[in-house]
Amino acid sequence: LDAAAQSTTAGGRNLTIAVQQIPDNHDPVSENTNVNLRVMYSLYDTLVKVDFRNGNKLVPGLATEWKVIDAKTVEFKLRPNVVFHNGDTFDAKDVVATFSPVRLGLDKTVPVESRPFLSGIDRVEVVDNMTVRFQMKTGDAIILSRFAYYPSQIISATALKEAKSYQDFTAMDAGTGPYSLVSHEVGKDVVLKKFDKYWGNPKAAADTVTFTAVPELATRVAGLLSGQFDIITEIGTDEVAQIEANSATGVAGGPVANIRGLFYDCISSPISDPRIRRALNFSIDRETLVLTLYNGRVGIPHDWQMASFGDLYLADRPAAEYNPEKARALLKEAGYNGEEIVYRTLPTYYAKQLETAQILQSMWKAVGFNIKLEVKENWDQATKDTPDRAIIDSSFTGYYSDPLGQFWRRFGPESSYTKQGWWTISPEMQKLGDELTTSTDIKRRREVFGKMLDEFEQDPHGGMLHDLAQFMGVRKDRIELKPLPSEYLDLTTEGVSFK
Amino acid sequence: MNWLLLRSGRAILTLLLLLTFTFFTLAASGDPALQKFSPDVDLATIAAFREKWGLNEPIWKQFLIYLERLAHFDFGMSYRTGRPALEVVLDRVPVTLSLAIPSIVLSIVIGIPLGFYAAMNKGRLADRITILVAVMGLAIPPFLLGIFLMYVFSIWLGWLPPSGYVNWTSYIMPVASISAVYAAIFARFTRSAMVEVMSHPMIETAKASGLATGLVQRVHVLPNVLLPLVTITALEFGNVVTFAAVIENLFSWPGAGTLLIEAVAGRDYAVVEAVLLLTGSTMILANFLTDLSYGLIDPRIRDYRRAYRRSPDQLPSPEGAA
Amino acid sequence: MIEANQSSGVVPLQPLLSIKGLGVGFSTGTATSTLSSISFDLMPGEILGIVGESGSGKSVTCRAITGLLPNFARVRGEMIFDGQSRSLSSPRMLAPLRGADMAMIFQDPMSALDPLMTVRRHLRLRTKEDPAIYLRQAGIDEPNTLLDTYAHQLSGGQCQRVAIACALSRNPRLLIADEPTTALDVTVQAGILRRLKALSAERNMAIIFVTHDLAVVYQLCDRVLVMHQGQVVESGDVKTVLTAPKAPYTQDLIRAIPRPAVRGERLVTVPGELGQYSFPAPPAIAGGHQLLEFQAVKVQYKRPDGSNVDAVKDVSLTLKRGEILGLVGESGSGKSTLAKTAVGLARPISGNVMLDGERLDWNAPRMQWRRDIQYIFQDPRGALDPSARILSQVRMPLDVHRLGEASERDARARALMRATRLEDALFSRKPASLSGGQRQRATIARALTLQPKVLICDESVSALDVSIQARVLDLLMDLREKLGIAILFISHDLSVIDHLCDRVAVMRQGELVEEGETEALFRQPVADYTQDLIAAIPRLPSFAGVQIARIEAMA
Amino acid sequence: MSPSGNFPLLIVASFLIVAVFVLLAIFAAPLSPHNVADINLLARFRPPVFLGGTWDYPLGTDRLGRDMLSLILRGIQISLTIAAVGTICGAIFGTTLGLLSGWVGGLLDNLVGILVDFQATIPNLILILALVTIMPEANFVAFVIIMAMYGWDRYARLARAIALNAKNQPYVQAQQVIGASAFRIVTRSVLPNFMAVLLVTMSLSFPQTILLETTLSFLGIGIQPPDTSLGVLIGEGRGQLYNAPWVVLLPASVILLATISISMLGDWARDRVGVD
Ligand SMILES: Nc1ncnc2c1ncn2[C@@H]1O[C@H](COP(=O)(O)OP(=O)(O)OP(=O)(O)O)[C@@H](O)[C@H]1O
Ligand SMILES: Nc1ncnc2c1ncn2[C@@H]1O[C@H](COP(=O)(O)OP(=O)(O)OP(=O)(O)O)[C@@H](O)[C@H]1O
Ligand SMILES: [Mg+2]
Ligand SMILES: [Mg+2]
Repeated sequence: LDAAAQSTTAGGRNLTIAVQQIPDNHDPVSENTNVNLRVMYSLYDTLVKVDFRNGNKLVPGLATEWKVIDAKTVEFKLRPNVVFHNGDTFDAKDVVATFSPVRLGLDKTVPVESRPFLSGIDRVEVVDNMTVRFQMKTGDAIILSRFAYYPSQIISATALKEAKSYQDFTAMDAGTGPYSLVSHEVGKDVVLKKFDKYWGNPKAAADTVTFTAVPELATRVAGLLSGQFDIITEIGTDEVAQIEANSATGVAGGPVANIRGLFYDCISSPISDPRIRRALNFSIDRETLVLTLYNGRVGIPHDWQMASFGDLYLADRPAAEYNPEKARALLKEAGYNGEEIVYRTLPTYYAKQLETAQILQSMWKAVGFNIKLEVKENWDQATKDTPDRAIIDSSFTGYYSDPLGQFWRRFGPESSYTKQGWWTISPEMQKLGDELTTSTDIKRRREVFGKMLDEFEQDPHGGMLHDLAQFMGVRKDRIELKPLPSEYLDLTTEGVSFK
Repeated sequence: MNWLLLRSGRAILTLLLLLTFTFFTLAASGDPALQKFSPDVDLATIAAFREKWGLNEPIWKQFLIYLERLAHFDFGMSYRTGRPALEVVLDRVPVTLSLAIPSIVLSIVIGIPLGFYAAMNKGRLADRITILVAVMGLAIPPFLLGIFLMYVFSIWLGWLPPSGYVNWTSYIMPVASISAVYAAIFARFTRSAMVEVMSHPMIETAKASGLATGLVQRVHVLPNVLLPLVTITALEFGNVVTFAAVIENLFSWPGAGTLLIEAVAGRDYAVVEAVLLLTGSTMILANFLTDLSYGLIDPRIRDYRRAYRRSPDQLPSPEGAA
Repeated sequence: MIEANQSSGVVPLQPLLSIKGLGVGFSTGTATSTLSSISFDLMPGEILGIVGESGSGKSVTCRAITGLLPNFARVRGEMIFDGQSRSLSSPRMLAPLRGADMAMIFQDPMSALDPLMTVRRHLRLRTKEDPAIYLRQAGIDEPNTLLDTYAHQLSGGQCQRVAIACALSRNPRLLIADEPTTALDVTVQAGILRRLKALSAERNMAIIFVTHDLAVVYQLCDRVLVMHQGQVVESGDVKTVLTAPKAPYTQDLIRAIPRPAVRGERLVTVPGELGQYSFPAPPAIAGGHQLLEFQAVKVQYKRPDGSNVDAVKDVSLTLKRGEILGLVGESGSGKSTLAKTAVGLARPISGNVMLDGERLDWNAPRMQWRRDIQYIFQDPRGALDPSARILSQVRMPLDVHRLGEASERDARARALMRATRLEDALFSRKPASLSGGQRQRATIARALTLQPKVLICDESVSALDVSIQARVLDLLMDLREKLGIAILFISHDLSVIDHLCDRVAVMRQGELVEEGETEALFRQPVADYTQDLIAAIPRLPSFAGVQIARIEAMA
Repeated sequence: MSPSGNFPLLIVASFLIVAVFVLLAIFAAPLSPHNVADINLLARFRPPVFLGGTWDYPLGTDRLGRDMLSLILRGIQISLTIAAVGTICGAIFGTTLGLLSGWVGGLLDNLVGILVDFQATIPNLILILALVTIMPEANFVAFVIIMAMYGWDRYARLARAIALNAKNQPYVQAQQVIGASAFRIVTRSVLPNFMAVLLVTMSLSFPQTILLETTLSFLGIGIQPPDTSLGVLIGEGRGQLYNAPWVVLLPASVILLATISISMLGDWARDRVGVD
């Protein structure tokens, strides 16, 4: 008999989710990690909601309607009768609090991890109690998305005011989401319960949800198979067979809006010659990589874009090319003669990171590169600027359904890598980027984005590998899970149904 | 008492060395701000973080500030959670102890009799087989043993919960995984110490008086073996905390071991230092108590200390009174 | 053999123990067998003495009977105990006999006690009765002061008596005592012998008593077994054996008994033993020069209850160049302690020890002192490193002081070991596989390698049979003559003292009670205690003396 | 009376196993059918021959299609070398310091005491960070240093205890009276008596060193890919117990065999250096 399973799911609809780690706090702007995104979705709402199941359409959330006045201004009509978990009623003051200077990263002593995302906001104007208007500093092509995606989750003004310090606030339950926070023990678990006064639909699917930290994958799998957990996150493709072999368990999930890639140090490094970098990109056999490590369950993006870009998705662009001959030719042209190129990686930050690195190393070796793999303990060590710094691992989350939330965020002037001198942005590129940022003309933007990608291909500052996917193990005998194509975890009746 | 002063002084010096070494090592090998945030965070955010935690000061100054606070029993704050470091650590310690203590006890309860049995059959097949069995525990890396156990008892038989604390049965697998290693260590040390003591002429004397074997073992062998075993126990107890980390991690017990690893990875200075202060003091205290216990067990040491007014750590052979 | 005991005639008594064809070989040794076909019988209540050369297999015999040989020993033979036959080759069969049937006292008493256990507990383990009874039986007159002490706080003789008490407390039918009185002064020894005899008669307890002292054999035993090189060379009624020894070895033995008649003379003259190596020219013997001087030395120990005992109370003693000074006295009177102050192993709380006019300050020791004074420990088993071979241990002082070439050192060590009658086959053994006397000789040889100015012998010939003892004593006298060594000779064996020493000092309870020329002291003892001592010397009857004269005449 | 036979079967077997491993370690390169770094993505998770695999990869392949046989040979080479060198260095260093501090006492003893307590308390993790910071190239030497640092405190503490005890032993006093220098007494008399403990401790720390090496590799500061070690292999393979058990079971059984054999030999040798 399954004692473990009984004790955790006895009575009521309780969900136990084994995650590799739980967040340190719940404040969206303080903690930008996939572990937090997973919990955040149940605790908070945004003014505009993204209908991930429907081509990322923007639909009303805490705002019932909105008006884009111009590229710099947008106005929201707020939803009445929304209650926060702390009992407060939602209105304009909460929106102001959400986008107050401290949360935008303007207070020098409060580190805000989401800082660049909302740095375009100039001011929030309260039109009336139920209407707010945002004024941006410059024209913003994706002005509405700013209020639909991370980190625009609305928080309670009272909570912020009552908190002794901002630190204090980060541990509070200040949202309006379908679940409220019961407890949070750092390093151990987060417990949520159904919020009965939730304004929206669909409602919470479970009475309680426990996110429990189970760092070891083998343990998560064992817990799932033995019935201790209902859902486990971050499984690899190697575990799929084992999970599917059990009739009670199955696998769910797929790509999330993220691309796994590389950064190249383009200035005074062994690969400062763009031809060498192009050769690096041409040498990667992405098909085989994906087949080997993911059983082909993840896709290969068509350049630096994701289908969710919608209007901006240039579907006709080819997938990144694997062409060893071309790579060899380029190398020859560049006069590369076996100089050592350092590739720094971390062992387990990304899924299958070491494996990927070793495979890449062997692929590069095949066309004549001399790659030295250096496994580092942390990013600080990996990104340290030494003369031999050349290649490091990275990933490219699409924070908005737009190149601005992904490609230009990482390679544009606001990117920390740009600021730390990994490359310089050419004037042409800069010009194109400015236009992409401010223009609201979709056709023009498509054109500009295409040119940018072309330009980038000639002088790549990074390499693209494959879509990132997230797979979860599920007790199919108890629940059905319909995950979002995002790092958010949907625990409403739309995402989870009990059997 | 003179030696008590000396010992305390030594303890403080040791802890200070520990703190200093750790602090500078952590600082030199990674920036806390860069550990806290993902690698592509905005530089201003990092600056704010530095500002908030006083990380802009030169490192030696940060350390002096830390020490000054420590002198007022302020263990500093955890960068990661913003909570007082001591509180963070104390939250986790009971978990580790709840694993470590039963593990040590179990390994003593298993290891010592095994070693005893092996020594009684010294050189025979029974001896070799016993040691072989005991050493198996040491030969399989504990995390692998843990995974095996999970396969059998969680996945296959479905008897035991693999993760965290559910009920008392949750202890079985983690404690078994840790104990396997320590039981082997205890078994081998017990065997060695026993063999040594068994060759002492007093054993013959006892046999010659016709004392029953069991009695001889209880009254002569055990006390004489106790001394080396106490030494080893204290030694291993210090180790078990760090060792437990692997098992804590595997079975998702959020204890001090995992906290330490997380805190080191996050360069959460105050937490790392608080853990080390705690484990360090425990270790030093354990050593100190062991040294004291030598005097209780062995009258020669008592006399020696009396005669030379030496500190109680003038300890005797761990291999018994040869 | 048996007829002697059938004198009562009526009921043909059955022997309590009979040993048939006992043989022992050690698989590690190269020699074929250590013991070969030993057979003897023992009646209930009978006391059997075993005498014999050191290393002849006395201890091995005792151990074989009790089943306590190391398990690599190969034992043959059969034993009938109380009518039941048992094979000696399976020690497991013998184990049940230990305790109430037989108990054994081992040769090296100082190592035989559990260091972590008080005397009281040692006895408590063995008997429910008052431990003090047995301590008294073993010759400790004030048992209560010792009950709570630990082995390391006892003197050699005290340890030995505790070991005797341990064995007696089991009330065995057969007591096997392997040289149990070597560390005891004669008065105490006499008391114990008397009590043993009484116990044997009272309880019909048979005793096997191994000793080197023929006088003791005479006083205590009914029958005697003489062993030589692993064999019984002679056995029979004590009187017969002592008066009409048949075996040449027995004759040797009797001839070698030290006695006043031959004071200062060589007991055996085997020339050439020392000639194998050359000593440096002996320093001129400036007669009367004071070499070692104890000046009002006082040493204190802590009692278990915390009080202090004065082990040595303001003792002053002088040792002149070329002199042999005997130090005798009650067991526990502080002889060893006094001697240890000369080498820094005991530190006086007041008083000085002077060597050649220089004060010995052991807080700042000088290498020269180490060379000049050699101390032979009372407990040879403890004084030898259990893990090193004895040759290297004997050679060590030469290595330490870097005297001569390596080969020369080796030769000198070998020569000295031979001079103490250690056979070459033993050189490469570790101490545990030597007999008690062999270990003792190794410590003597080690002390002699350096040719010290002062030699302190703490009970150093106690484990030797008279024939070997005689050779060692001769060796000491040679050294004194050739090199002018001064010897402080601590012993309980007054006949040895009488034979060897120029002067004698007597200690009791930490104090020096009397001191004087040997001749004078033995003939006209002043102090009461000295008188008691001399009176208690076990003596061979005059017929034995006649015998000695006769044997010598023959030689 | 069982003959404690000088070479019982189990001891002979242990000896042979260790000998075989030593030979494999020495001749790892020529015996390897493939280069350890050779990745063959088309041949991932091939089973060993005895599980239906082919002779191309006698012991199968891992998740990157690398040849398990070659990996294990290399692993034996690296792990055994590191463990052996590390254990021996640690034993020498720890024993020397321990004996010194026990014998000399006083200030030195206190200084060593501080170091020992420091070493015993400081997590390996931090030591390693320190070393890696000083020697950014986490090379073999740094690795061996780490292994030697690991566990020296144990030897030190045991050796110190032995040295202290020895001072009260009559046979040591006897040598002092002769005038033997502390060095001589310690090396000739105390050390041999420490041998028993030393042997047991060394044969204990051998597997623990291998274990540590595994842990380090996890943190990315151990043996670096594409090189490998037994610990790395087990660590990498631990999740594959279900699909490709040989990936973890093969290296694990190598460690198991080596550890058991060494422990057996350790105990046997320990009994041989005994007194009788
Ligand atoms: N370490 C010690 N602690 C306490 N008392 C001791 C210690 N060593 C010796 N004594 C006591 O000091 C006294 C003298 O001991 P010492 O060994 O000098 O006697 P001894 O004359 O050599 O006797 P024996 O002839 O029996 O060897 C004894 O009463 C003994 O119990
Ligand atoms: N464990 C052993 N291994 C090898 N040889 C041994 C062992 N024990 C004793 N012997 C040898 O056996 C012989 C007899 O030893 P035993 O101890 O019986 O002599 P002993 O007659 O008691 O002499 P002593 O009077 O010197 O005590 C000696 O030559 C000794 O070296
Ligand atoms: Mg003997
Ligand atoms: Mg004495």
